[in-house]
Amino acid sequence: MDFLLSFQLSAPEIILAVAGLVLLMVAAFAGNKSAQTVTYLAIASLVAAGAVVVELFTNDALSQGADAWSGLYRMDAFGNFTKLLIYLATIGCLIVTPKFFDAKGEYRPEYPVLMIFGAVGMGIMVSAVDLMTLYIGLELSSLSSYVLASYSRSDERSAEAGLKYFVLGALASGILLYGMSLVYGFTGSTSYLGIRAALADGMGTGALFGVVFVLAGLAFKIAAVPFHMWTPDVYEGAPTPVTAFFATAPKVAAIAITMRIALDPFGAQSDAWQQIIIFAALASIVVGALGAIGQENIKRLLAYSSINNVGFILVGLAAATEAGAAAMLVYLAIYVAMSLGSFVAVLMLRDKDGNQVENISDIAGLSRSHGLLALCLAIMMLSLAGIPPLFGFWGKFVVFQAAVQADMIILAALGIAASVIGAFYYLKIVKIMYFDDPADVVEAKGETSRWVVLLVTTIFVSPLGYLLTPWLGDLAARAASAMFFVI
Amino acid sequence: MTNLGGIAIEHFIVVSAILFVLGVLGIFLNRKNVIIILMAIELILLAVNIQLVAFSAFLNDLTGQVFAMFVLTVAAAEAAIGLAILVIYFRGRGTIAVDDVNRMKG
Amino acid sequence: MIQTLAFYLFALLVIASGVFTITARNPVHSVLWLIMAFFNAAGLMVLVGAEFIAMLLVIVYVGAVAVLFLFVVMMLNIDFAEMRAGFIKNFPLGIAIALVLLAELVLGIGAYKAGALELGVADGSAAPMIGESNITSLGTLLYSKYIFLFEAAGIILLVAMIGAIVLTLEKSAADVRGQQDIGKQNRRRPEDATEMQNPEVGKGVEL
Amino acid sequence: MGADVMGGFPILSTMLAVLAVAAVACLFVKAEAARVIALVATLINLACGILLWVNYDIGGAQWQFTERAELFAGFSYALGIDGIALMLIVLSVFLMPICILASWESIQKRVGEYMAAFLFMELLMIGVFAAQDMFLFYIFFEAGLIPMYLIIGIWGGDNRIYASYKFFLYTLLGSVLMLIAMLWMVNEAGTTYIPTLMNYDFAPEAQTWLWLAFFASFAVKMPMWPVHTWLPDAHVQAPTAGSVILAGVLLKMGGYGFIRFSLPMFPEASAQFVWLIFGLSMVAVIVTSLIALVQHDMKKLIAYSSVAHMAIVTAGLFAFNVQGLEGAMIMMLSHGLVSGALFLCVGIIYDQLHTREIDRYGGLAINMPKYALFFLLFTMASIGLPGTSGFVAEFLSLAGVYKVSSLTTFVLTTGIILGAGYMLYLYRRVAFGEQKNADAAAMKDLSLREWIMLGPIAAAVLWMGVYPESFLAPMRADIAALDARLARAAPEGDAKLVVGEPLEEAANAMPEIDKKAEGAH
Amino acid sequence: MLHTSILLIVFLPLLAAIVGGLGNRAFGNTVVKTITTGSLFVSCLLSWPIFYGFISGTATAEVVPVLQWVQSGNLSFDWALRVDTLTAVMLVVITTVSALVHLYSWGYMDEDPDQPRFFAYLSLFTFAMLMLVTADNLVQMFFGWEGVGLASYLLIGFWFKKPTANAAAIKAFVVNRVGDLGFMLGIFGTFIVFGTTSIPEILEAAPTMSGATIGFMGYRMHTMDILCILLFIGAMGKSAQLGLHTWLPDAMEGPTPVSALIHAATMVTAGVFMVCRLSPMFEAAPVALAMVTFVGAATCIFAATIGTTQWDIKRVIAYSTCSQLGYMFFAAGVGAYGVAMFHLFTHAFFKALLFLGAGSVIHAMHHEQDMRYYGGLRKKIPITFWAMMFGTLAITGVGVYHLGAGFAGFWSKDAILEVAFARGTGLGTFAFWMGVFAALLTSFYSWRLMFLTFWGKPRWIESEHIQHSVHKTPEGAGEDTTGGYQPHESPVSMLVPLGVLSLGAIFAGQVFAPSFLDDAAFWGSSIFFNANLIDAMHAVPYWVKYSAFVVMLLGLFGAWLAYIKDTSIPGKFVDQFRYVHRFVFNKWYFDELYNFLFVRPAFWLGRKFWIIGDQGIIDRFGPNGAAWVVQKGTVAAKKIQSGYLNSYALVMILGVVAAVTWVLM
Repeated sequence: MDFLLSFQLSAPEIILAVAGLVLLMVAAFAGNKSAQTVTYLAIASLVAAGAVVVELFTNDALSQGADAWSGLYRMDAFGNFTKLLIYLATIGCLIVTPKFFDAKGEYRPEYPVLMIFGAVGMGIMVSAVDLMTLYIGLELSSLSSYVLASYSRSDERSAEAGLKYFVLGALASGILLYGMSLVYGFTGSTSYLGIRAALADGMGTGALFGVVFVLAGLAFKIAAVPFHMWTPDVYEGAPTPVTAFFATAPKVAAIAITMRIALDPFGAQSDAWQQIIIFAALASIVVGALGAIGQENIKRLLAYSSINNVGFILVGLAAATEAGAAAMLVYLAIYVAMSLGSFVAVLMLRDKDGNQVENISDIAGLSRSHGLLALCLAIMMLSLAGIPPLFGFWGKFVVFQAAVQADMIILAALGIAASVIGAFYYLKIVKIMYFDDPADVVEAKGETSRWVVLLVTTIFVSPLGYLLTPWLGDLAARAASAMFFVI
Repeated sequence: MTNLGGIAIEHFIVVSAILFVLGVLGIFLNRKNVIIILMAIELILLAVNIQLVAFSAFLNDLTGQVFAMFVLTVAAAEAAIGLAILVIYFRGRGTIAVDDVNRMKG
Repeated sequence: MIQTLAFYLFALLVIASGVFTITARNPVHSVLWLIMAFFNAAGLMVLVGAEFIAMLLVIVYVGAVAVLFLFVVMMLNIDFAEMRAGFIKNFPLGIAIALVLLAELVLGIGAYKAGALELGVADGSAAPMIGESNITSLGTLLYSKYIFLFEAAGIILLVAMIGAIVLTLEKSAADVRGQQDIGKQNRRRPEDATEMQNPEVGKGVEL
Repeated sequence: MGADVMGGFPILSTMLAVLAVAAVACLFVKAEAARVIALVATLINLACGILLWVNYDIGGAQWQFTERAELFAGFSYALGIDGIALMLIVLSVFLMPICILASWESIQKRVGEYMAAFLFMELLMIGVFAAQDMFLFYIFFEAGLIPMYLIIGIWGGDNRIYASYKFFLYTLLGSVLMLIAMLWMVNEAGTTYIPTLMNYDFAPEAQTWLWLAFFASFAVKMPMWPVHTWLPDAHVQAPTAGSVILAGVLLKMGGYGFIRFSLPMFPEASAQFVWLIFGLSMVAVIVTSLIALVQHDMKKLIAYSSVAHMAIVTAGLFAFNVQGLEGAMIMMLSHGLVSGALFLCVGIIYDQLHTREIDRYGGLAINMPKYALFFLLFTMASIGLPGTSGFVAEFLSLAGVYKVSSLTTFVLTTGIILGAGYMLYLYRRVAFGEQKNADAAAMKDLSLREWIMLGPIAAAVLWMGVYPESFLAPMRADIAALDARLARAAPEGDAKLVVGEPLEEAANAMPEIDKKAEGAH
Repeated sequence: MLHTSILLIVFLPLLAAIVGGLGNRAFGNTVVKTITTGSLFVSCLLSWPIFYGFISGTATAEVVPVLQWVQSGNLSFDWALRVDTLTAVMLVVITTVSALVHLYSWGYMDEDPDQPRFFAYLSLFTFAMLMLVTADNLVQMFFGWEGVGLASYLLIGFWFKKPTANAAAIKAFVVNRVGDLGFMLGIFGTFIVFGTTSIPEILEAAPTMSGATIGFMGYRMHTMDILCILLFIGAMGKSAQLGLHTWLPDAMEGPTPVSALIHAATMVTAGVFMVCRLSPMFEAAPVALAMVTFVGAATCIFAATIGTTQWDIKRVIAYSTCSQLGYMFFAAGVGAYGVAMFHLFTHAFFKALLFLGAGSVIHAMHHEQDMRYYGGLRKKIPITFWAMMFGTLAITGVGVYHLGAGFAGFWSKDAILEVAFARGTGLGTFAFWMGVFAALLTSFYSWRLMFLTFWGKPRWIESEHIQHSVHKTPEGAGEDTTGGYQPHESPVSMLVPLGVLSLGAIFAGQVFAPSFLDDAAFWGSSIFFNANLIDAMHAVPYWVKYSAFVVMLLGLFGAWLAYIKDTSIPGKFVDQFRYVHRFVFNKWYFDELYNFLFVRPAFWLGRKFWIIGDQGIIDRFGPNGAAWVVQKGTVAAKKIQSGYLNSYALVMILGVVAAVTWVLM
């Protein structure tokens, strides 16, 4: 085993892990005062790790990817692409966080450290080519997430969110592990390569059950129906910046590993899981939309919206093709921007006492009191609904294109028809902000950092985003093909 | 190692399946106490561990045992975090009855 | 033969313990049953020759995790008698689903007919070293092939630690300690704190 | 070729760019300035539209003023127009300044946003008609929902929320299925370029499904019975200019879709579904005309009449012959002008009295003679009086339909009776009779601004009625090409003329008689 | 020369209408009236030479192209003016009557505040009518057809404050549209069969289609029959034939000059003109011709019966018009198109005269139209009386065959009866007898009108109009039944037209009979001229030739008996035949029948379609239904999201079990 190469290939994780340890020291010695500094350092380390990813991405010698750590870890375009998304999302979430906790005097340097470790876990996940690596990475990010969800000790809902997230997450982990053990037993290997080889000529019931359990466990992480039940409660209860984080980075990671595991080790047996994914996709679209319609809390609504969007992403997976995978990645990139933007906009909604405004009815007439904020949020909403010419449309477009190319016309037709239900509640937000009389509750204070994130994401999802499509499409295609190259 | 004095891998699979289902039952049938739920989770992990180790033995491959070690480690960490969350939850609400954990719904 | 007997003993006990763990009224009993389950599971592992894991199970679970559970159960100081008993209202449904799941796992995988299952074939890269003990083989593997995961697992424990501290460390507790002036406490004398009273009979003390 | 005359100048893009810039500018300026900016921008576009028309080379290349830039993954920014698109673009740019004028005084809140929405709307309309890339078309087509949703929702009437939702979701549901069909087509044909696709022969079995998917979109947009119910609501609730654009241009996107996609791309499927189109058109004409007869709300009445008129368009399109197609096109242009003008007429009195209730008016011919004259003209054009655009449209499309089915024509033609009934009944109640209400009697006649709004439309309506050649000529080659493409699938008419043996003699032939028998007078 | 004059004839009225209509405020009454009337007189003066040219045989048929109109595939038609004999006849009728009506209106409409509008409408009508008769293709004919319909609508509703006027206007338009439905379908069918809408081309090709069959609404029919029937339905609408006649009496709500011009002399004869214009087509369609004959004959008798019972002076004349149009149709139906046109020609003069005379009476009687309140006006308004007398003499067909002299109606109506008889077919004979009986009724109601109006004692006092004008309520049955009202003769502008038209009523038949009836060369190719039929017409027995005269005398005698000799007879008669009278008086209940069959069901259906169809079914089960389902789904989704950990876990496990079960199956 060439340690040096392994270090080089997993440099992003190592940099982040070391940075996390160092920052932990800083935090331990400098105390709570250092929170802001630690945040900046965390961002810097994420940027550094991102830079390394970019370097690896653009390194021609490594363009085909390479295995590290005796085949536990694989550096390839797929991992790099998703890692970049994860880091960007994490950076975005970190930037907007401090002010949120400052108001309550609860901001502590452990927060960015946990985010960093979460990012490490996610990085490991998306680069995993072994069930064990996958499990370790998953747990690392999950544990960080559990803590972050219950981070706001002054808020009872936060603890409840943490509790629910934890219990159900642990159950999901159990299901996942049980499936992994079955897969291990019936294929004799935990490495993707080995599993794939073992499954190449067919699959017995044991391995089949393993596949189903693994996918069920992962479905929890991506919040696909019927493993979505935690999402609304956790999104509502967790502190808003954490919710923003949940809706972005871990989502990317979870979807990425689901893709990889479905397409790589189980790729030869796609018949076995395709129908399950199709069901999960349609059910997510419908349930997400239905659930969202009745919501009064905007965070909860966005939670359902994320379920809804996961459904669309899974449509790409159901196609089980390279184009489908590339489409999912494109969708993910856009989805991250939309989610992040929406949550940042929500973060900026505060009443006169500085409390978060979460009730949808409180943002009535926002367009008149805070025109730009309302415009940004409206663009996010319409983009989430997939209305052209906003960039969200492009995500849906490529996903459905992939489905159609894979001859899954009915799935595509049903999915896209169900998207109309979803449009309803996005429109509701727009309607409340633009059509209703002002409620005069919101007293949004401009914080430069948040405005920057909001405007950047808004511009990204605006029609201007289409300018990025060649570049984004190319990267996604490379990433997707990397996954299929292994085959 | 395909046979261990008449005990086949199927035996272990059955035991671990029963334990797994018990753990699951413990989670969703329980309305008394969140701590029991945490223990039920440990049961599930135990089931997984038994199965992994059994597979490892019958496959003559140590990977399963290594995996089981990691599961063990993670289980410990999970228990710590879970209990910590439980503690702060209790501090806030003064109860750990499962039925009371539904302030957020709909 | 002994192996078979031992297996059935351990298996039955681990299952029974599992049942009691989730049905016991008192959480303390639950923890104890859980410990029981761990011991028997360790026994099962010893049966298949995984001594190290078996020991680890006892040490980590019984020594650490179960104690942690007990500790928390005590600390929360809940009046368990008052806790609602019984199961959820759709209990039959739950049981039915569990039974279906079990049946599917057992029957679906084919485990009801011993000896008929075809496991996968390991590639041999992680086969136990001939002549070495289980612990040596494992250690060799862990520190070479799985070093990356080993380190990552360390980070998981670190995160667990940070998390537990961050969540449970009460700022107010630290504050209480900060307000405590040990010197002042030491300087305290009985004269400062007590006052001699000498009341008349039948009058009592005016406080 | 047009592009040569223009020296390759990207005039279509310029039109879009002007609107985009103006729309953004409107968001950031005061009300007064926003109005002026919007008017100037739309006038610039009107000038550009006229430039297009003048420079359009009739009989030249099928696609003119083309622009193309490959963007990504088979997606391209391809603009270009043929005669059909040209006419519809001209209609759009013609109506827009009038809409801005119509909103000049009646819109007082959030003027900047309003004008921006309208300019954005115009951009999308032109885009829809000019797009040569199928997905670009879809984006423009679908994006139109947003500004219209806002226009209805923010500046609409009392029940605007319901109407805006209904409008948005109804039409969205229709069009998403089309997207799936487009994806399949592109996958199959390997191109998104509309001109290529128009000559691509899809397998007939596939065509059926594709046709249905496109139908789902265009039928709602059109709107055809029974998916028309969003229209009355949307029309009633929208502000005047919104109704004008909705009736004037947005509905035409459905017809444009049929003529650009359904017919040339799926000729066999189109032929297969002629019965459906004819059936729905017949029902629409009868049912919606009867419904229009009993309306109390002016806008609702006109909205229902739109459904009836659009039914003639659909029937004409699916007649599979030149008359039907040209008639349908003229009907779209004519209806765009006429119903737009009728909505303006409603708006003019609504602005003064703030009610659309027909019974609140009466005898307007007394105090508003000029208004009554315009209203009469548009009423007559609406019921297809010869000499107005409506007649040419009705006549040609019905003549086309007759070639296929005389029964359909008979039923559709009853629409002219019912149409006369409800429109004249409306006119009678609004303009004729005694002045029942003092406030209605006190209303002022047309102002100069309103004159400028209605005058050009009136001129256009008459022009199209008397000399439709100006409008037919640019489309002729395109319609002929379409007709040729459709020829292989054209349904056989029910006439089936059989020339038999001539009757022995003329009907009233008389034997020659003896002239001497009686004297003459 | 002809080019210029025909362009002037047609477009001067349009120009006048536009200038007068749009500039009414700017120019003022007199200017507008002068412009319109002047242009009409110019048109009229230009028309007569053209007509004379055809009479004298110096002119030939010509087509003057104006502007391209529509060119769509093989369907093309242009704006063009066709002048041939038929057109020339119509030109003089239209321009002459129109010019006179314009002039007449100076006086009649003198007190109206909206005179420019009125004159503009009149000129507009004239233009449309001229476009109709000069049409070279069916579509332009349809343009004129609808144009006159518009003008008719506007003029009937000229006093738009009157609800009855508005209702009548709409009725006229809509009922005409029913006919237009047939006309349009006819044009479409013609286009399909012949590939063109050009009239000369169609007429040339028509004989070749004799015997051809065509599918129509699922049936196979004789091509020419169905085409001609469709076209004839159009004619029925415009010419108020039985079934589609209901609008014409109501149209009397319009000012009287309008009735004279549009609803007597010109527009309503457009149907006859159309049948004559397309006579070669009809000649190839025996069934259609039979229908024309039958409908004509039926209308002629039907309208005449109603005419005998009405009290409104204008309505009597209106039904008379209806009846006379029936004559023209059955004349055309039996193949005597020239005869039909001749009656059209003469009828234009005497019917316009009657209407204008009636207008003069009404003018004199302060807008009272009910003949029951007239009486004894002979002395008060003598000029009007004489004009009306000439008109009556003309319409009743006074003339003696052996003298070779008679009023206009004598020449044309007798020719119709003779030709119907001469046709020899059963239908022709039926038409003849109907015609004779209608002539009896015509005579009766015409004289009834005269006697009620001009003879007897004044009965003015009971009229509200009169009371209104003299500000007096009736003071019991005193000696003075005039109510103190003094009728005055109309102004000169009204009397001059009466005079001119009287000349027409007296001499038009006498002068033009040879050309119209017998001269095949005069007609040229503009109509189908059946020389044999004309020969047979002249050869009918004398009793046929005298039949009309005899029944005229009978009618006169009857009227004299009932309205001069013993005025109680009508009352007794009515008592005797109460139900018959009521049936006839109520116009055979056509209006009620149509109301019951069409109007009320239309509104009822409209409401049902709206409330039940659109709202109750489409919206309820469509968008609102979908919204309801979604709403229910939302409630369910929220309910499942109960907040309990157990149920969340349960759902997860359910998912796993479901997935496992699925893959097992």
